[in-house]
Amino acid sequence: MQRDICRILSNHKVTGNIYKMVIESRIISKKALPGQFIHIKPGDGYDPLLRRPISICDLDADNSQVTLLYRVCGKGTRLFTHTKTGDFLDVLGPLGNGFPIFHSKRVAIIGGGIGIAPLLYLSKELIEAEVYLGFRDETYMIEDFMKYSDNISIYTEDGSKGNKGYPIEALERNIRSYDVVYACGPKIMLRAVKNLCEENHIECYISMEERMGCGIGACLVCACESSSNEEYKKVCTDGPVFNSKEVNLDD
Amino acid sequence: MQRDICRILSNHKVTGNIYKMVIESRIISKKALPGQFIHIKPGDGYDPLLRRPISICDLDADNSQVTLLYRVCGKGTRLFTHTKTGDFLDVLGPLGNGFPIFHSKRVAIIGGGIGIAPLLYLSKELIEAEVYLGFRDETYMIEDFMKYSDNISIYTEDGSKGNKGYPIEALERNIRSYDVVYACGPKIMLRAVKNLCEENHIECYISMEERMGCGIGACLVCACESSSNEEYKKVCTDGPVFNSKEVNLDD
Amino acid sequence: MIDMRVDIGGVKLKNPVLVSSGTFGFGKEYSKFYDLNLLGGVAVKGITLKPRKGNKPPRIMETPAGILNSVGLENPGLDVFIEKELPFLKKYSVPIIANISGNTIEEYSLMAKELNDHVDLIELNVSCPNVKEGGIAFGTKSDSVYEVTKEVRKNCSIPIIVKLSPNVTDITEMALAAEEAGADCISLINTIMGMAIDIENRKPYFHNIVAGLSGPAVKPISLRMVWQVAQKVNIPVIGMGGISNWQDAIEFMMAGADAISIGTANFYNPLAPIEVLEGIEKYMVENGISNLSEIKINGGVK
Amino acid sequence: MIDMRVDIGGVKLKNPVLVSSGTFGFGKEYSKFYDLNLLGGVAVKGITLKPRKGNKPPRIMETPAGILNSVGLENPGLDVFIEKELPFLKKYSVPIIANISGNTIEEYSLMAKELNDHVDLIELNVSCPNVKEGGIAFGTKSDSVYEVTKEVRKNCSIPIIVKLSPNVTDITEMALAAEEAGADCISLINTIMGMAIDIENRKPYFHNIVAGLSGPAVKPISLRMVWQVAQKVNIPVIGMGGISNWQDAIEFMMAGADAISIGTANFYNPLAPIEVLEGIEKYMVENGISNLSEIKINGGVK
Ligand SMILES: Cc1cc2nc3c(=O)[nH]c(=O)nc-3n(C[C@H](O)[C@H](O)[C@H](O)COP(=O)(O)OP(=O)(O)OC[C@H]3O[C@@H](n4cnc5c(N)ncnc54)[C@H](O)[C@@H]3O)c2cc1C
Ligand SMILES: Cc1cc2nc3c(=O)[nH]c(=O)nc-3n(C[C@H](O)[C@H](O)[C@H](O)COP(=O)(O)OP(=O)(O)OC[C@H]3O[C@@H](n4cnc5c(N)ncnc54)[C@H](O)[C@@H]3O)c2cc1C
Ligand SMILES: Cc1cc2nc3c(=O)[nH]c(=O)nc-3n(C[C@H](O)[C@H](O)[C@H](O)COP(=O)(O)O)c2cc1C
Ligand SMILES: Cc1cc2nc3c(=O)[nH]c(=O)nc-3n(C[C@H](O)[C@H](O)[C@H](O)COP(=O)(O)O)c2cc1C
Ligand code: FES
Ligand code: FES
Repeated sequence: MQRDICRILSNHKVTGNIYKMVIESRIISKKALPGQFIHIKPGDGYDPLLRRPISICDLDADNSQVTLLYRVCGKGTRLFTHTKTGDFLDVLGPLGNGFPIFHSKRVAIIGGGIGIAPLLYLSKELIEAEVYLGFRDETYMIEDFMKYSDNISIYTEDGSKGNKGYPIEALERNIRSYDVVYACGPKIMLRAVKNLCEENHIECYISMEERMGCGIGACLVCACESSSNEEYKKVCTDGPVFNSKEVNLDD
Repeated sequence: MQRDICRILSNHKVTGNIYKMVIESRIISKKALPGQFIHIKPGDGYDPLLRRPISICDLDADNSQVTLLYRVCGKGTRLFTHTKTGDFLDVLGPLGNGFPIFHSKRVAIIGGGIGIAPLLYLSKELIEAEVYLGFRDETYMIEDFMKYSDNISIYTEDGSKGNKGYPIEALERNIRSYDVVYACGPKIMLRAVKNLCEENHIECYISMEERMGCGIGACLVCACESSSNEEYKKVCTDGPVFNSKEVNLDD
Repeated sequence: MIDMRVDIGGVKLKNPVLVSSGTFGFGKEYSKFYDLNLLGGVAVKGITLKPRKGNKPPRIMETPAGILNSVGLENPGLDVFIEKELPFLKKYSVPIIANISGNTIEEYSLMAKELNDHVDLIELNVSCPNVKEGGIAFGTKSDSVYEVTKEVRKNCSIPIIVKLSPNVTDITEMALAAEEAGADCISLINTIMGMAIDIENRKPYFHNIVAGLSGPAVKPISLRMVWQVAQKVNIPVIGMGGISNWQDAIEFMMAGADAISIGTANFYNPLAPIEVLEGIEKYMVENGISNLSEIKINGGVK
Repeated sequence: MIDMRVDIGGVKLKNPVLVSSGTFGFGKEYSKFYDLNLLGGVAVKGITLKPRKGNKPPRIMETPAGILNSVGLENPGLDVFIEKELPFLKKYSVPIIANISGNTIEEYSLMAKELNDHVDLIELNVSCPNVKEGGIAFGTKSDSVYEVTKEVRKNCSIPIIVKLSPNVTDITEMALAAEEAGADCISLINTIMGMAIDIENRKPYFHNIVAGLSGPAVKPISLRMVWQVAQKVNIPVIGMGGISNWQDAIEFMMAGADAISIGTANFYNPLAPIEVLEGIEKYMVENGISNLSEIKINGGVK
């Protein structure tokens, strides 16, 4: 983990409010594990003030490239869209623990919306993984996932692309055929996946989101409810990836 | 005076930290008088918070174009440099009173550094004016001034361009040949011009700078010392142009 | 149909969006941007009995997401205000709030008596950090807030708004004192005492050393104080301090404000009050809210 | 040669740049960015006698140029702190400041006694806005500031820093009370009580309703308070509140701070303390200043 001033190699819209940025960072591209994130300063000035956590979506160690996929939803991510090739980005990373990798097991990956970001790099590491992706209407990054897995099913709420419905429905049908499930996406989806896996005694790892201050474990603001009610977990260092049994997803 | 969202037609470096921006505004280009200014919001977000006052340097009413010349010296002006052709700028204007125009009189214009900005448009209106311009080392906008006046003398502190020294020295030699002197530039220069003109009983108009809030006369923060000690003047509406006799330039 | 009216001591504001004293002059300037009758009310620049020259420049400093000001109540004095400045605003039907500061309780009372027949509401500024005498001195002790309010109450019949200073340990004490003394409404917050230093010249940036902080930077503080006061008093509350857009305004109204006021935002967005008004209207329509007080969290139940 | 040392109650800090309690954990995290021995001192996360789980999430909200936090003093408790957390910092020679909060004066005293042989300085947090009991309750009344300081003074021999709350009418009263009770140093400011509302869900954003505001937004306020306190007390003052760069630090030192502390800035710039240190050094060299106190406006003469 360290601070790196990274050159932006490309930054453009993928679809709707989804953007893809490629930055140059030798260290991050060499060290980062799937599920880890980087902490990015949006613009200079004090508004916005804090860094923004963004997952490592993909990387190319040979060319020192790190790919980010981000959804514009506020001040900071909007500022990201203003940066262009050649600009520099102030980044901390790689941060967090990342997904545990089991090669000999039968694994499924399920992602919803922008939650698919960390799952691309994960599917690259888990060659054999079966991938379930859900979107509202527009799909994105499908081709990229196809590079790393030949077993991908796509779902959209309105059925405009792929199958109509939610990926959790398909996962439910096949749940017994997996040893481990990896998930990232909206809390409601994570809750469903957690319950599904725990009912079927299947190991489940989910990537959590909480607002962050430092991003490195020093400020305790990223607390999330843990299943043991004695203590909170720090999403930035205990996570962002947790065994579903560790965390409590109720509101 | 009104709010206008103006398209940026061009914005590029002239020399060093001096930039030239051309924006599109029908109203401002039609209405603005020499010496008036516009109040520009730098970027979105709350840091920086306030608008920045920038003089109207030149305009082209037929093509709805307004030219600005600005020196980068802080947060706001630095943000101006980040805007590019096609972007939009949130502007109030034209603001302030502007220079009184006397066509039948013998007039001199003297400017120092970025203070030359409002004097270009002024020299365009005062065809016969004799223009004295001072710079530290790099000169700029000279060709533009030449379009409007055929009597221009250039001074640089180090003599690297034009004559070595300060324009006030030349003005002093010729002071008796003028009825009116117009000045804009560093306070120390304005003070010298004010004294020179008042000693020689010559009418003198100077453009002042003060930090502003509203820019339109509502908040009273842009007060400057007036010669009558009963009251302060508002630079944004009583000025920015004052008869040298109205204001007190002592520190 | 949505009802945006607010009743302050019998005076009906047609909507809850006001503009704050000292940021809006006497109305002329912003009347070039929109019809002042669109506003719920206009609080004019703070007035004193005698004319005041105001503080020596510089008077403003930009801070992160805020500004420090040191105007020092520059104003033409009560008489000139009534003769020369008021007539312009009187051409509109918008309620006029006269913001007054005094060095003594007598001055406050005298001004209130004078103004009673000329304006719709009186706002007691007991919280200006930018004048040596008076102002804030009254606003940081509950008994003096009580006394000045009580005396003014005796000297005028129009509604009294007491504008509180945030530079106190417990703002609810001040609010309760004002209410008990007969105030019809509480407005808060005035600026927070701040400072800046000119490191080049190794001296305080302002001649007065301290200055008043306002703008988005103070919003979390003003919102907290409005919440605290709204929990305690039973008179209307006007919330202000860093409001820049309709979302900010809704936050203040949820916190318990009956009306809100736009100050510093006028400087960077002269259309802010209108945009805020339209935003609140839209919010009410979209959420099926017909009455302002429904916006308050649990309907403002205390 | 320039001398950057600061003496606090006999403890020599090698330079005036500290890091603030609660923003720097127990040192481990930032030690990956630079050698902690470069710092003048490290104030560790606030400790309580018993372990505290802290407040229910969410715990942070970004505000214009600031943040609101509601951590609520999550910490492992005194014993675990001494056994498990302290050893790491002890490997460094940097002075360690233990920041303690109690529900009763006895708790403060007990902790101070315990810590006396383990840390270099004790900072009394009488100003945490994020815990129901204790904390700020002590910091807003001068007599309780006096009592808690006095009692702790009896129970430890190492220097005591009293950390003041900005949520008061007159902060100099609190500073003088602490000095009179035997404090060796005053640090200020802690966070300012603020609030945010989640307008989508129509409820306060934080479970605790109020939260603590920090960051650049509060700098004008903290600078003003540091100035006021430095004018009054004769013990060293540690200034903090929104310091992000060396220019900010110089402002605080000109205002009378003997040392400064970096808090929220660590989050957006982990190298802030080092950059500030280098900036102060450069400033001193370029201005021919050999001794820190020369930075104070008129040499700190009161
Ligand atoms: C470990 C982790 C990995 C993430 N990876 C990605 C990714 O790869 N792509 C992507 O588009 N988004 C990702 N997010 C979410 C992303 O961090 C937020 O969308 C982003 O911070 C919003 O910033 P903003 O300024 O646009 O929104 P604003 O609402 O203006 O942000 C205000 C504050 O809230 C915080 N915040 C808002 N939403 C979130 C959120 N969902 N999670 C955490 N903090 C939030 C911001 O960081 C900021 O501090 C990730 C979040 C976490 C915790
Ligand atoms: C009537 C008028 C006309 C001007 N015309 C021009 C022009 O044509 N070209 C140009 O380059 N500059 C001009 N200036 C100066 C210009 O406004 C400042 O350089 C600019 O505001 C600095 O902003 P900043 O954010 O870069 O600096 P910062 O130091 O970051 O600004 C901080 C605050 O101080 C204010 N401020 C700083 N310097 C000045 C100054 N000299 N005058 C007024 N406010 C200041 C800013 O507006 C802002 O509110 C003019 C000023 C006035 C009053
Ligand atoms: C330049 C300026 C002048 C002000 N003058 C007054 C005044 O005369 N009387 C008063 O009660 N408040 C005055 N205020 C305080 C505002 O009315 C308002 O209470 C404060 O600025 C907080 O709101 P805001 O953050 O929206 O500006 C002034 C504020 C500013 C910025
Ligand atoms: C997340 C967070 C946690 C904090 N925890 C403590 C604490 O435990 N004890 C304490 O005395 N101050 C605590 N503070 C206050 C800081 O030490 C500091 O006084 C305040 O943040 C102002 O400085 P800043 O603006 O540089 O952050 C905390 C601040 C933050 C942001
Ligand atoms: S963000 Fe600071 S501890 Fe997680
Ligand atoms: S800037 Fe507001 S009156 Fe001049």
